Amino acid sequence: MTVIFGIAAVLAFLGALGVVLSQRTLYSALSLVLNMVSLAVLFLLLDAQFLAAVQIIVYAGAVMVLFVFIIALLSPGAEERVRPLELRMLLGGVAAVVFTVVIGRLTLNGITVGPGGRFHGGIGPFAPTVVNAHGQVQTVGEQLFTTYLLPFEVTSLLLLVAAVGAVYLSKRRRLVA
Amino acid sequence: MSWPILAVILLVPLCGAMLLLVVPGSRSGVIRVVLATVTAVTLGLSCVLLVAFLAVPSPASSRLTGTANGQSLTTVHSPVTFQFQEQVNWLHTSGSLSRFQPALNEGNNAFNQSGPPPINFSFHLGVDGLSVWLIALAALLFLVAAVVLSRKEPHLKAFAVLMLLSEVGVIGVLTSLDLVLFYFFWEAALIPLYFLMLGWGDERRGRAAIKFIVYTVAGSLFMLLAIIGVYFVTGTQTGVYTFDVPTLIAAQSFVQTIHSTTFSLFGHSFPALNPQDWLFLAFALAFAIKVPLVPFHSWLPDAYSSGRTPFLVFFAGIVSKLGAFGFIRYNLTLFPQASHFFQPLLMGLGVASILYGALAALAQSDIKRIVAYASISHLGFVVLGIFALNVDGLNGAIIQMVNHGVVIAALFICVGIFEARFATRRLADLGGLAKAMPVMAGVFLVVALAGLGMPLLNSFVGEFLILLGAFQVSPAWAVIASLGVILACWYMLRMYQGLTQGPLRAPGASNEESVVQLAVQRIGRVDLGPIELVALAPLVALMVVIGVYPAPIIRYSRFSAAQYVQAVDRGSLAKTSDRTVTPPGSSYRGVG
Amino acid sequence: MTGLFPGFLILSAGLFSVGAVGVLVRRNPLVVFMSIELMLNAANLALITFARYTQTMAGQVFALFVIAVAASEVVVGLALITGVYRSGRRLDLDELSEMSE
Amino acid sequence: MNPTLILVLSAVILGLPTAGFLVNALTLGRLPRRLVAWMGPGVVLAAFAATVVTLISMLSRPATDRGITIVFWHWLNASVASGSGVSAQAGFNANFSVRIDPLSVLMMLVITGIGGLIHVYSVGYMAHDRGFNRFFAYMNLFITSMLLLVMSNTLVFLIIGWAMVAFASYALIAFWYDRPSAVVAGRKAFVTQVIGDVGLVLGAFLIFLNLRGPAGNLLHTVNMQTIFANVGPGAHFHNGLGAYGAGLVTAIGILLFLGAAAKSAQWPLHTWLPDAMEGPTPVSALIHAATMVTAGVYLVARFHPIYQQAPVAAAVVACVGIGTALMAGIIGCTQYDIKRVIAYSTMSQIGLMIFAVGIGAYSAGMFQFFTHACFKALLFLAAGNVIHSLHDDQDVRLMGGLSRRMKWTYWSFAIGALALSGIPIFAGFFSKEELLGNGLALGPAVPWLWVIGVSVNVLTSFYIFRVVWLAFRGEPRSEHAERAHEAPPLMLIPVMILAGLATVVGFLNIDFAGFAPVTVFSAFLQPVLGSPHSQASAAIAGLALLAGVVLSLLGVGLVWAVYERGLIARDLISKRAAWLYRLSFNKFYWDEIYDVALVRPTVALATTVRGLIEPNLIDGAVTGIREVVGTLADDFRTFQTGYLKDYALVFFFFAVVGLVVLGLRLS
Repeated sequence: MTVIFGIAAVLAFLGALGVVLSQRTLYSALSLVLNMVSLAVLFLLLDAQFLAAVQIIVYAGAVMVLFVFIIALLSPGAEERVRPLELRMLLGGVAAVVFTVVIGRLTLNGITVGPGGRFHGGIGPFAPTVVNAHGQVQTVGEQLFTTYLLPFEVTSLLLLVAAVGAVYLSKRRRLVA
Repeated sequence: MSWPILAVILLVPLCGAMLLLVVPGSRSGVIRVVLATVTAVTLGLSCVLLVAFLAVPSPASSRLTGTANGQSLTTVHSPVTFQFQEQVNWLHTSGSLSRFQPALNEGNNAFNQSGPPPINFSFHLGVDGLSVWLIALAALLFLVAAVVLSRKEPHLKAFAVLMLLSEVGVIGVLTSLDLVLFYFFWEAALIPLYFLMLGWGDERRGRAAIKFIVYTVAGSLFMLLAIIGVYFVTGTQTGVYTFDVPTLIAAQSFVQTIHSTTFSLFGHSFPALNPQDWLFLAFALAFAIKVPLVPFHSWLPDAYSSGRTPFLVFFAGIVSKLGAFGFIRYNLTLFPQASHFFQPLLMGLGVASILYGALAALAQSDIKRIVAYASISHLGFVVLGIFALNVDGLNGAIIQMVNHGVVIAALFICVGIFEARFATRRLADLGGLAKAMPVMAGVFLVVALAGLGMPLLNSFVGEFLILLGAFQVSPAWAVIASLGVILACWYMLRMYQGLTQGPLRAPGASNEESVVQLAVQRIGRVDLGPIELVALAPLVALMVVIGVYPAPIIRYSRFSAAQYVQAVDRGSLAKTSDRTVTPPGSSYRGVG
Repeated sequence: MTGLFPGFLILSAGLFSVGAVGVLVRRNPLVVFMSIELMLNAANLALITFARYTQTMAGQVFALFVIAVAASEVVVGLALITGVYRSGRRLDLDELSEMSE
Repeated sequence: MNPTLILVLSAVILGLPTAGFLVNALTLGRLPRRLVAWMGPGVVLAAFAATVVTLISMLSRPATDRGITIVFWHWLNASVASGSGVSAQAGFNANFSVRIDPLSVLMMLVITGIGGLIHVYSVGYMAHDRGFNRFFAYMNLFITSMLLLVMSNTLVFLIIGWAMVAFASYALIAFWYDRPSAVVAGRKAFVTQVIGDVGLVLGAFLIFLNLRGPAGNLLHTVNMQTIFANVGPGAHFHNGLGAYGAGLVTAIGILLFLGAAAKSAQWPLHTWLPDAMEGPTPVSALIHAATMVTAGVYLVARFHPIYQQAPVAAAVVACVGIGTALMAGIIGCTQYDIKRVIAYSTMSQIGLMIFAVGIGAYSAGMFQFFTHACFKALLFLAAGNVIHSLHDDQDVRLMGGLSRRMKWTYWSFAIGALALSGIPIFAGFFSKEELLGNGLALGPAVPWLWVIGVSVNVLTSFYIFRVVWLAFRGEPRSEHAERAHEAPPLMLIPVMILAGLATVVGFLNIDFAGFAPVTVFSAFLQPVLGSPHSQASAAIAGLALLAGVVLSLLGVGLVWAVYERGLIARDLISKRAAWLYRLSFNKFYWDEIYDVALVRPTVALATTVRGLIEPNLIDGAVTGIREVVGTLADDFRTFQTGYLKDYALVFFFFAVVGLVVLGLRLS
């Protein structure tokens, strides 16, 4: 278990670095695919099989294909190198490292879950065994259509708006710059 | 009234604005018709409200049972009652809401609980004798503004939509009975007003709009803090955590704030301000900016002189009343002790506004600025009347708020008419126009006379009652304030005579024919047109009717005025006797 | 298994940081978009981790919503990018900026 | 008196001129002139007829039962009864009610009667004026306002009428609005009147807030009958008003008199009246001679119960009155504008009336008002005939020799002058000598005020006969004067009616300390104003009467000696006592004093507010804040590159900082 987590985590992190550091856009996109597949594995580890599937299908499938299409369409050239030690880079890097360190410190020392833990909220009824017995997809579905019905509907509206917007934006006419 | 009339009054302009959104911007005729219809319907509904207000018996006042500092259980009635209450719970953070629900109809014991207070506020509307007239006035002025709105106004549709949205905001401020809701409407009204100021007017409108928004937002931020402060101060002292206005008003009976601590400065000792005083000042600042009282008025002349006439009709006519309304509704009821403590300060600011506005008006050369400063002067009277903290002053202030709305709107229409015809606002450029436009001169005369407080016209009633109220508190203030009446006569006549009397002159014209020709070229006529007459007629009629027979308005306002006085008197049990003119026992207030 | 809880979170934070740096330093809008996706995914990971360890469903459901939002965002964003490209400009965020004086 | 009848009559009396005004105003000057020429005077004369009916109905009742109060409507009531959780609170309340009693009927008779004649005269005088309809609208409005003033039984409505006549007066003074001088004169009159109004309002506040009933309870009333019933001895005002102390009644008396002084052109609020002659002459006759300017006399007479309780205030009234009479008399001797001379004579005569009501001779003061209304209207209208025929020349130096060309006008004017001077058998003789005679027995500083008053007689007859001589006798001194012609009948008949009245009305009250007393007038007013007061003994009164007549004749003789015979050089005074002449010619410099002391400081203050305080202090504070903020913003500006990513970077950076802080606290 730990081994799988270690491999997937390293791969995901490498993928992420690849996205940011690659010179060519296509390499970035491919790194992102690596990252997402690794994440899907991690989701499986967390007993979220449904989401792992969605991750693969939506992200690695649809979204990344879209990215690659666009890259192929526009064929943007290599970006000029990020100027090293630029203020931006420096601040951003420092902030990123500090952020990770702080989170790490917090999680290692502070946050625990379960009864008596510092993380409030208690333990819910959805233990992995229960969920799996009922069925992963069924559980998520029931939640979606009962407790989270309104957000779900709003999300559908959002998707619709996005679709309309995309169609509108990519119509062949002069865009407002 | 079995249907929620207040919510409907709020919804009509909102729906009107939405309806206008789908009308194509090029159909200016349709836009004007829709706008006029919507505002007319709103006016009609507010008239229904007026009629129903007296027919419906005043409801039993809100009751609240509580303990003063954990001592003993007592029941108090809210001294101020509201009619046509509509309440829908809007947001609450605790499952055990019922424990903290405002005790509107039955007493409850929501005290001394521990743990963090729940936050709950509701969509709570209601009116009293103070707001019912202001709603009607607002509806009327929006209709008048819709009438004077020219079809050639650029971006007519945007103007109309923004206008209706500001109507929603204004009426919302007047009807809301929940502090959060009130604050919401207060700010919501600001946004369309800002854009109206920014988008239409002369070349200095940008600066004026920025000034306005910075001023008012600065003021209302303090008010927001104070709203939260009221919530906690009242909560910790009485155990009632609520934003509900009637409940809060009732709860103030339990709030004890005595100026016991002092600090010394230069060898004198002064009472130190307690939280109530700070909250009072924060509210007062927001309202003083909106009114505006004198040191906070610098946004007003720019805003009033750069705006377009239809905008000014409702902006000057009703928006400035919101500040005075806030003073009465919130400062007097929520901080009775602080109201007494700061009475001299606020009366002083009122008198200062009266004189300062009048003097400044006397020296202006721009006719719109004259009216702007005149407005400051008139509103000084309103604040003076409010902080007389007695029946006469409050009645006077209420009636004067209505009067000022009518008069200032009419004045801006008149001044706008001159500006439209002769393309100048300089008093020195114009003169003797009564010859070219006799009807206009006659109407303008009535309006100017109302502006200077002529008896048998409306302002006299208000100013008389306000001065009477102030006189009971301090004859000296009243005498100084009455100098403002003399100055008002001076600056109004200076403007009226400067425009209509003396030798005829207008820029680019020397004799009567050329003046007429010039105006006809510019807008097609010289004397009053039918639309302008239709817009001015109800205002002028109101001036005369209120002046000759003010009893109906007082009939609405006196009950509420008495209630507000009673509410604020809770804070002055010790001070009552030395504040009234007469010795106790046969007090003018006639206790009993 | 409980021992891995901090691990998931630290990974999530690390991915988020990397994505954030990407957003901050890269000038190619496509790469910036991918970095945003990275950040969203990091957040998803955190959500699912918490869901798993508190034995609730909310995290999973919200991760689902995040995926939906991300998808629609990408769609609109890419449409914008093609629009900008078609209008003949270079795909460089710093040069596209209209806010600088 | 039948209340219903009186209700109808008073509604008619008030309503007719109102209707005349409204019809004229709302038709926006489109009515045909002929209709207006009938309607304008018609409504006033009809009101006069109604007043006469009222008088007859009143005379049919015993003297004790001649007062009636009629409530028209509740104006406002701010009091709240207890109930619905509100305890009872007393607020301001007032009715619109009118009082019909001998005093108000007398005033109404003068207002509608003489007013009606002047309206008729105006039809001729204004016949060719462009603003004919506007003129009659304002005139009718004035009549309404003046009637409201004298009929009102409510202090508030008295104030309303008070202010409305001020407006009507303003509108009529500035009637020829393209003359800048008329515009300024109108404004001056209005502002002065408003000062008086404020005094009246403050006085009303004091009464309203402090009047107590027999049981010691506060009455809170503005009902004048209630006020009068409760101010007498034994039912005093409460003296608890802090700084006002025992002087409360005095303060009320002085404040009310401030209103009276503004209206009646008494010092120190007198400077508007001479300037008001810019208005058309009928206006001067109606407003600035017969009716409005005497409202102050009416006010003091009406409020005599208060002045009887306030001897200090009454003494102030008397002294101001006699002082104004003297001052105006001196000024009148050196003026050349025919209307201004008459205006100063009005000021002087009203000074005498004010003196009379100040010393407590109310009925004598009212009688002088009554006769004065007749002969002063006569003088103005006759002067109007002269001005009309001279094409608006008003300077007596440009006249001369008019007696031959305008015979009727001449004789009418002469009768007016005789009446004004107090020459026996003419109206002024009876009223003025009676009035002055009271000064020997009543009031402060007996008999010195009488001495001043009686010496004013010399001045009076001197200045008015000086006008008679300069204008009507001698040779014409201008082209216009040579071509002068008699006025048309429409303007002559009212003048002659008034001349007749000025001759006979004096016989209504012959009351010289027991010589053949005829007391129709004072007996009529007795129910309101009380019995005439005890007078000086018959011998002294007789001597005083003789002195008055002799001094009046002395004035006429002086004119004869100076202007007819040239026995005394005309420039005697201007050479020997140049300071006196200059003082008189420049009207005691009051205009200049007020200009320097009041007008200019106010204007300077206003200009300072506009030019200095507004832009620098008020806006400056705002601009200052903006600059401070702006400077701060400049410091931060290096962050504001305009690149979205830099903003995001800053945001991210500080988010991390926040997280660190949070983390340190949590762990």
